[in-house]
Amino acid sequence: MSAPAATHTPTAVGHHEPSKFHIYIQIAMILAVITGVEVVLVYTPIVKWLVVTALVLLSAVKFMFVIFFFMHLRWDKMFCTILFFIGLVLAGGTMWALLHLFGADAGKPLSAVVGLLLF
Amino acid sequence: MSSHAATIDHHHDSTTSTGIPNKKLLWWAFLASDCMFFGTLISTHLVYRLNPPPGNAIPTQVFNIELTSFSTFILLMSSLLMALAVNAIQRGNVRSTRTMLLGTMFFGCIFLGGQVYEFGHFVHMKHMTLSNSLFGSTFYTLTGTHGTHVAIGVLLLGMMYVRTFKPAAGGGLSMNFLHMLAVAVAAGVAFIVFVPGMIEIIYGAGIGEFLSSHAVPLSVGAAACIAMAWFARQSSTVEFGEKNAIDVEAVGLYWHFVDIVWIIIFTAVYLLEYL
Amino acid sequence: MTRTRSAHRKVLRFAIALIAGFSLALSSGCNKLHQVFSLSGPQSTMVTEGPVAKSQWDLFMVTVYVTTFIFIVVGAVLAYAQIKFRAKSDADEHAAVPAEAGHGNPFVEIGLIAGSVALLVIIAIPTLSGIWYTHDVPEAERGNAIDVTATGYQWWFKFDYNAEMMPLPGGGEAALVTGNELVVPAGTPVRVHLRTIDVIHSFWIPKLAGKVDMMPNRPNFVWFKADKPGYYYGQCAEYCGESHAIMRFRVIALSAADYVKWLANQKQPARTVTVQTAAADAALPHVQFASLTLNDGRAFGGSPGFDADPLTAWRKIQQPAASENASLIAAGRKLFKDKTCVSCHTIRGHDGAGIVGPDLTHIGARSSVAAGALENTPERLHQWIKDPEYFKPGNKMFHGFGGMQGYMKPDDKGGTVPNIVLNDQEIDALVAYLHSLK
Amino acid sequence: MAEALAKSEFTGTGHAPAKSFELFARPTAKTGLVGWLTTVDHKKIGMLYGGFAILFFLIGGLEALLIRTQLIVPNNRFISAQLYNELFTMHGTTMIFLAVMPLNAAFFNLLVPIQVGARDVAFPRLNAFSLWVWVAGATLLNVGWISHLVPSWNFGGAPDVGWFGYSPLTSKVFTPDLSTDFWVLGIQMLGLSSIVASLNFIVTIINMRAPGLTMMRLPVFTWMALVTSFLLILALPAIAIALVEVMFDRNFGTNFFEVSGGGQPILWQHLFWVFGHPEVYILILPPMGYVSEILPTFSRKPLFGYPIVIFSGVAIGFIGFGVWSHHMFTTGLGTVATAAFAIATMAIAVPTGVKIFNWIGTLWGGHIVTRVPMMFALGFIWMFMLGGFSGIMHAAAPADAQQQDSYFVIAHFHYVLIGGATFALLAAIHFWFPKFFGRMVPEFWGKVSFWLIFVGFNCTFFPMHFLGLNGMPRRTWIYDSNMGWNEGNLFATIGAYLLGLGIFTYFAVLVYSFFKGQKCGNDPWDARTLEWSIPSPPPEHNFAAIPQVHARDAWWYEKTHQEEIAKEKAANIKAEEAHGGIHIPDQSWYPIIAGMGLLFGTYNLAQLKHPVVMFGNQVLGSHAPLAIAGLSIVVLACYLWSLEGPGGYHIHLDADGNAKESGGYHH
Ligand code: HEA
Ligand code: HEA
Ligand code: HEC
Ligand code: CUA
Ligand SMILES: [Cu+2]
Repeated sequence: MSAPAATHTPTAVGHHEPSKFHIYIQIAMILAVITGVEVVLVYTPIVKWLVVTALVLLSAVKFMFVIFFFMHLRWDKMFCTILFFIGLVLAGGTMWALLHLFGADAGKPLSAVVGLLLF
Repeated sequence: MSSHAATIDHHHDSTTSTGIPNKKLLWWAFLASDCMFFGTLISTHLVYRLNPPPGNAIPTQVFNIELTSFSTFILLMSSLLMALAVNAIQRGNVRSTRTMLLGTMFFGCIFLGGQVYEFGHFVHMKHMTLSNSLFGSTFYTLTGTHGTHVAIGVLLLGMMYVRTFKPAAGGGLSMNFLHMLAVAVAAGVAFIVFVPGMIEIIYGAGIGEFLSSHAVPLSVGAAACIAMAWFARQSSTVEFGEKNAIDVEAVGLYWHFVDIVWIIIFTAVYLLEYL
Repeated sequence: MTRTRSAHRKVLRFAIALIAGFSLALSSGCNKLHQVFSLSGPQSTMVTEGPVAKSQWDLFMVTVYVTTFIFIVVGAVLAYAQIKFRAKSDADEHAAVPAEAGHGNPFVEIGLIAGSVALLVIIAIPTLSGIWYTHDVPEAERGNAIDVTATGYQWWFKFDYNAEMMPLPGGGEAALVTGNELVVPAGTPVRVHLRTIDVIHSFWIPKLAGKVDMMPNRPNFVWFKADKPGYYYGQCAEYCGESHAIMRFRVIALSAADYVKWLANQKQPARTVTVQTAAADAALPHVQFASLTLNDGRAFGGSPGFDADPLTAWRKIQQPAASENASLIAAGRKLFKDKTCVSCHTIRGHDGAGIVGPDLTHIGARSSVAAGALENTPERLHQWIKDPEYFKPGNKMFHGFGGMQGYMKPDDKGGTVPNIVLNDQEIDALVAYLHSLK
Repeated sequence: MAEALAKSEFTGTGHAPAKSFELFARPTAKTGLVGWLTTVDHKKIGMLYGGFAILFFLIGGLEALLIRTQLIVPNNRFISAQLYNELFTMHGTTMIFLAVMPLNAAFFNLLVPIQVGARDVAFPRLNAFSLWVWVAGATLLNVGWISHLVPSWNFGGAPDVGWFGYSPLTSKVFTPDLSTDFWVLGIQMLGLSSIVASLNFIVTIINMRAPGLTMMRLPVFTWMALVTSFLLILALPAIAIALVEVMFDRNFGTNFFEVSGGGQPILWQHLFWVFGHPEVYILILPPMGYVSEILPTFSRKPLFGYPIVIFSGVAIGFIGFGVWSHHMFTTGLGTVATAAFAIATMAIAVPTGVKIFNWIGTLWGGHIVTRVPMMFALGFIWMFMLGGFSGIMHAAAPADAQQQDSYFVIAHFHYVLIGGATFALLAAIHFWFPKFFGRMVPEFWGKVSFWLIFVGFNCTFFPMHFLGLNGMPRRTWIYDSNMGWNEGNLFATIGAYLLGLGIFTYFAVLVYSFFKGQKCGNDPWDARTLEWSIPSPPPEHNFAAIPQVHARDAWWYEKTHQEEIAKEKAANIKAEEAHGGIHIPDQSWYPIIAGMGLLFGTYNLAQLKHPVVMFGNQVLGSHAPLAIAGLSIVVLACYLWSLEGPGGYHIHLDADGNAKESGGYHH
């Protein structure tokens, strides 16, 4: 589909990036496979916490592949990574805190505890 | 810069203090901010999933995991095409860039069409609306916001695509506008009518019935596609080139981000429900 | 430049004179300067009357000591630097600039950080223990705590005595209900479960305990204990709409024996006054309601006599009035039904099972009406019934609530028209009736 | 072929001549109405922000004076309950979103590009867009006031839900009228404006620094602008989403905060304060920046502990994200959460204290010249310290149960917001006034206003601590005479009048100086940073030569190394001239068109479900078509904007450094 360098006239200065075509294709395949595994995993009869952990890890792996390869963080200045992770970490931390705050049932008197799911 | 005028280093811009191009920095900062947007939305959704009010909709009875898995796959592949578009333009290949942009848009439209179908299905078949349960409220708002992001992405890609035809000689505003309109109409028809229709056909609706009941929008869409092809005839030299790689890359960052948000949503909102 | 500095002195002198003049004017003008910081109002958090409020005040004082200490030290250094390093001459003002100072002084910085942390720890420790102490009744006393549920309405409070179940006329039972005045035994921990039926309110009795919010869809509670019998002011402390400022309530703490007596009386259905009972009651001690002579007579609050000793006033009000006009009371009772007051108010044993407004079964024995806004004298009650909108803008008795129509009802043109119309005689009858409900 | 050609045309400068690709001709007027409306010059944008902000500061102050007048005596009937609630809501909203934030934005615009040695911000048109979106939001928020005068505008008056709009009071059930919808969308617009502006400043500060200007040489103010911008882009999304949820609840029947549908109002509180607490540092960090500029200048000494001051600013910003629930100590969070947030809150005192100590360190051993900006800056340290202490008292959660929603809180935050933020802003206005208007403000009257403000402020707010401890709840429209609050309130109100007089004096003197002030040169204060190296008022291109930075106090360094600098400057001018001269971006209509489209769209969106009535006749069943029309204008404007391109032209300097515009094309 691509092989772009070849379409150029020889006069064009050839200081191009090396094509990442194959890397991208491979990563896309990995992503597709992981997605498949995720869907299957949900239906496999394994202990719940293990599945949850696996799902969280797998989606994290997909996440990292996309940002570091498709979004070139790997090849960019470190600062871009830091910048993005500031947002990511704060968002993650806020989410974590919110889920815990709502999980806590301390608002109720100790004599009448109604168990709520703690995330 | 002058002696190597034709060499463009895509990871370094010597006119800025850090070497990161301004646009790239802007987008990364925005994406950091967007993390908080989605963080808040996902928090809202999960908080109410974990503390559901009585009478809440039951997600697994509503969801259609096959369709969603397929959409997820499509979105991932659109990300691939986007990455290839950037790859192409960084190597000065405008034609391939166009193909990849169109492909990305097309996959984006399939995803959106899937969502249009999904929402319609949930509302009419599963009777879960935005307002009749808290789950509906948080679910539609979260995935709807994501869908809006995808739609904006399609729009940006469309603008980028049309821009690659901007003649080097200047002018061409009205052409550009008409071209853009054709792209927008084609995309609109694809995701509002065509893709949902196809999904219904896959689930067993009649083709003839679908074609006849949506004849008008489908023919408008077809006309728009033809117009697109017509506009895309290469007639003169264009201004767009390797120097615009940063523009494509910027839209690409946004597109990939939308993809990774979906990766999270897919796990947190859909898959975990099935446990 | 030197000119500027002398101008500066002039300004300084001017400012000092100004402050002095200002305070002089204030002190001589109203001769109340000593009261400017009089801090023992009925809602003062400084005059604590229970262990929860006391622990909170003690913690507050810890923060005051620590920050005052810091203020004195830091302030002294700052003031010293400001005075000592003033530019003293023209040349000084244009002194050469020293080279970049670099990284400050790491020892000083670290020392100050360590010092700050140490001082914060002094505050943090009692804070932590306070959080757990104020959270719930201490383990040891939990057994004899009483449980009450307080529910916030725009703009009044309902109290349910969860342990005091009363048979309902139609079978079943329900908790004893009162409105706007919470009576509790002194020396006994009280746990108040906080609910709301509309927006967020907050339950605050400054002298007994800090506030806890009444959150929709969130069961909160607060506990307090009154050290001794007394009359305490409470206040809604979360903005809850138009009349938030006058969403108040009262807590009356009684000795154990008094409390039992009060409870027994509350459980009685509404008192019925007939000519016979009125004659029979003549032998009992009676109250004479205080009369008000405030400016326009329509201000808020109580009379000076009431304010001076509210608990005694409250005790008095438990007794029937000196002269009771049985026929007027009967007329009032009829009006209460005819004018549809019953659709919103309950008078247990008489007519009415409305739950949209406060329970009025023993309204005559309450010291305040309209959620603590007015003292419960005939004049005040009259004024309230006559023009509730004046005292509580937006209130639901006037505007209607929960499908019940109040003084106004909607017309078909999108506006409102009067629904309940009362003349002064009718109101007098209603007042007589309501005040007979001891 | 096409791509090869496109490529070979690329020269690396990005100024390839191309015929314009635009609908409206690009405006070129530099002055007059069109000049201001289409400007992309960061200085003009800054002035517009500043002008609007001061106007709203006076309006917010007027609202405060009405509040204080109502409270002057017990049982006062001067103002109705409804109006009072509107007043404090609008006072809080106005002061925070329409006065202090845009004043800070004004200084970001005026100073940041110059302090980093740049010609403009990174995205000049985006910058103009932020401004006009802000104007849209401000208009939307205040439109309700008019409905008191024009009853046929059925807006139900100004918003009356309190500045943090706790649900479920914002539900259609409890505030059915439109005022709340305007509040929701108004705040949303202001947030959008701030996010866009902040992204711009982040890029500007990180990427547009002059050669030699490392991050560790950046002026502290610019550093604080950077931290603040980060706080904005990271905090605003939380409230943006929460506002969307409220809007959906009100218009589309969702149940996010609808109690009957299972919604939990406490979630709004969390989301609001996830934004709201960082917000208070958004308000105070730039003021800390001004003070860090002013103190060294008037102590004639570099800032003490520069890296530590920077680092503590970053730390404050970061910790600030983890303390939001200290506004919710009374909502029944539970013991553990309460304890965690109490401790985290106390932790903030440490970096804040570090700043204070370093400011004192800067004074120490200096030559303190108490000009007016310095007096305000010193006032800031004193007053902010007091406000911080009452903050620490709040952080002690059980004690806060007695203070929350009482006048003690009012006292706390006015000490940090007025004694802190406003004092520093007044210092900054006075300090940079000569730079941007070329005239001095008379010292004497400046000092008079300082003392009036200082005394008035303390008279107003110091008694409020005691009112709060004496049980006076905030948002109290009326109070009884027997509560022991009479004298405190009387005193506070008199103080407020005095404060108002001081504020009036302050701005009156500014107006006078604008016309009649003594003319000044580049550097009237003998200051330290780059903005003082250029003429007052600065020319459009800011610098004749892009400066080369060698030290933290770049301008102090230049003043002592004039020869070296002159040589570099000549070289830089030459290099730039070789590139075609100084590039100035073109003005544009699209930012303001997009902004006004947004105003039109959101104005109608707020009334979505209501019929459109004109001259007594119903013309449309709902406002939806108008809302869509407005949003279409926005989309169209953005489209044309992107086609138009940044454009720009070159100017060349003659021997005296005066600009001549290039005879060439605008492109
Ligand atoms: C500019 C704005 C600003 C700033 C800077 C602050 C700073 C702080 N604030 Fe404040 N705050 C507000 C604006 C601000 N606040 C507003 C607007 C509200 C009310 C919102 C509403 O309800 O409407 C509020 C409310 C508020 C509350 C909630 C009160 C309640 O509703 O019950 C709390 C509780 O913890 C709090 C705490 C603090 C603390 C600990 C700091 C700290 O950052 C202060 C740190 C500073 C110092 C401590 C002084 C200097 C330090 C030293 C000299 C070092 C040594 C000191 C020690 C070791 C103690 N604030
Ligand atoms: C930066 C923020 C800021 C600033 C500067 C101020 C400034 C002032 N505030 Fe503010 N205030 C808040 C933020 C701020 N406030 C917030 C967030 C709230 C909470 C709101 C809520 O509860 O929802 C609040 C609440 C609040 C209350 C509590 C209301 C209540 O709870 O019932 C009070 C009461 O005294 C008050 C008083 C004042 C006063 C006297 C000033 C003075 O400093 C004002 C000084 C300025 C002037 C006096 C203007 C002078 C100008 C003229 C005289 C000319 C006028 C001319 C024209 C308009 C053309 N404020
Ligand atoms: C629409 C319902 C409604 C109707 C009808 C109504 N009330 Fe009320 N009433 C209320 C509400 C609600 C309150 C509490 C008002 C407040 O404090 O904000 C109240 C308060 C009162 C109080 C004060 C109670 C207390 O504990 O402080 C009295 C007395 C009273 N009403 C008497 C009457 C009389 C007499 C009538 C008939 C003429 C009447 N009400 C009709 C709703 C109603
Ligand atoms: Cu209830 Cu305020
Ligand atoms: Cu805070």
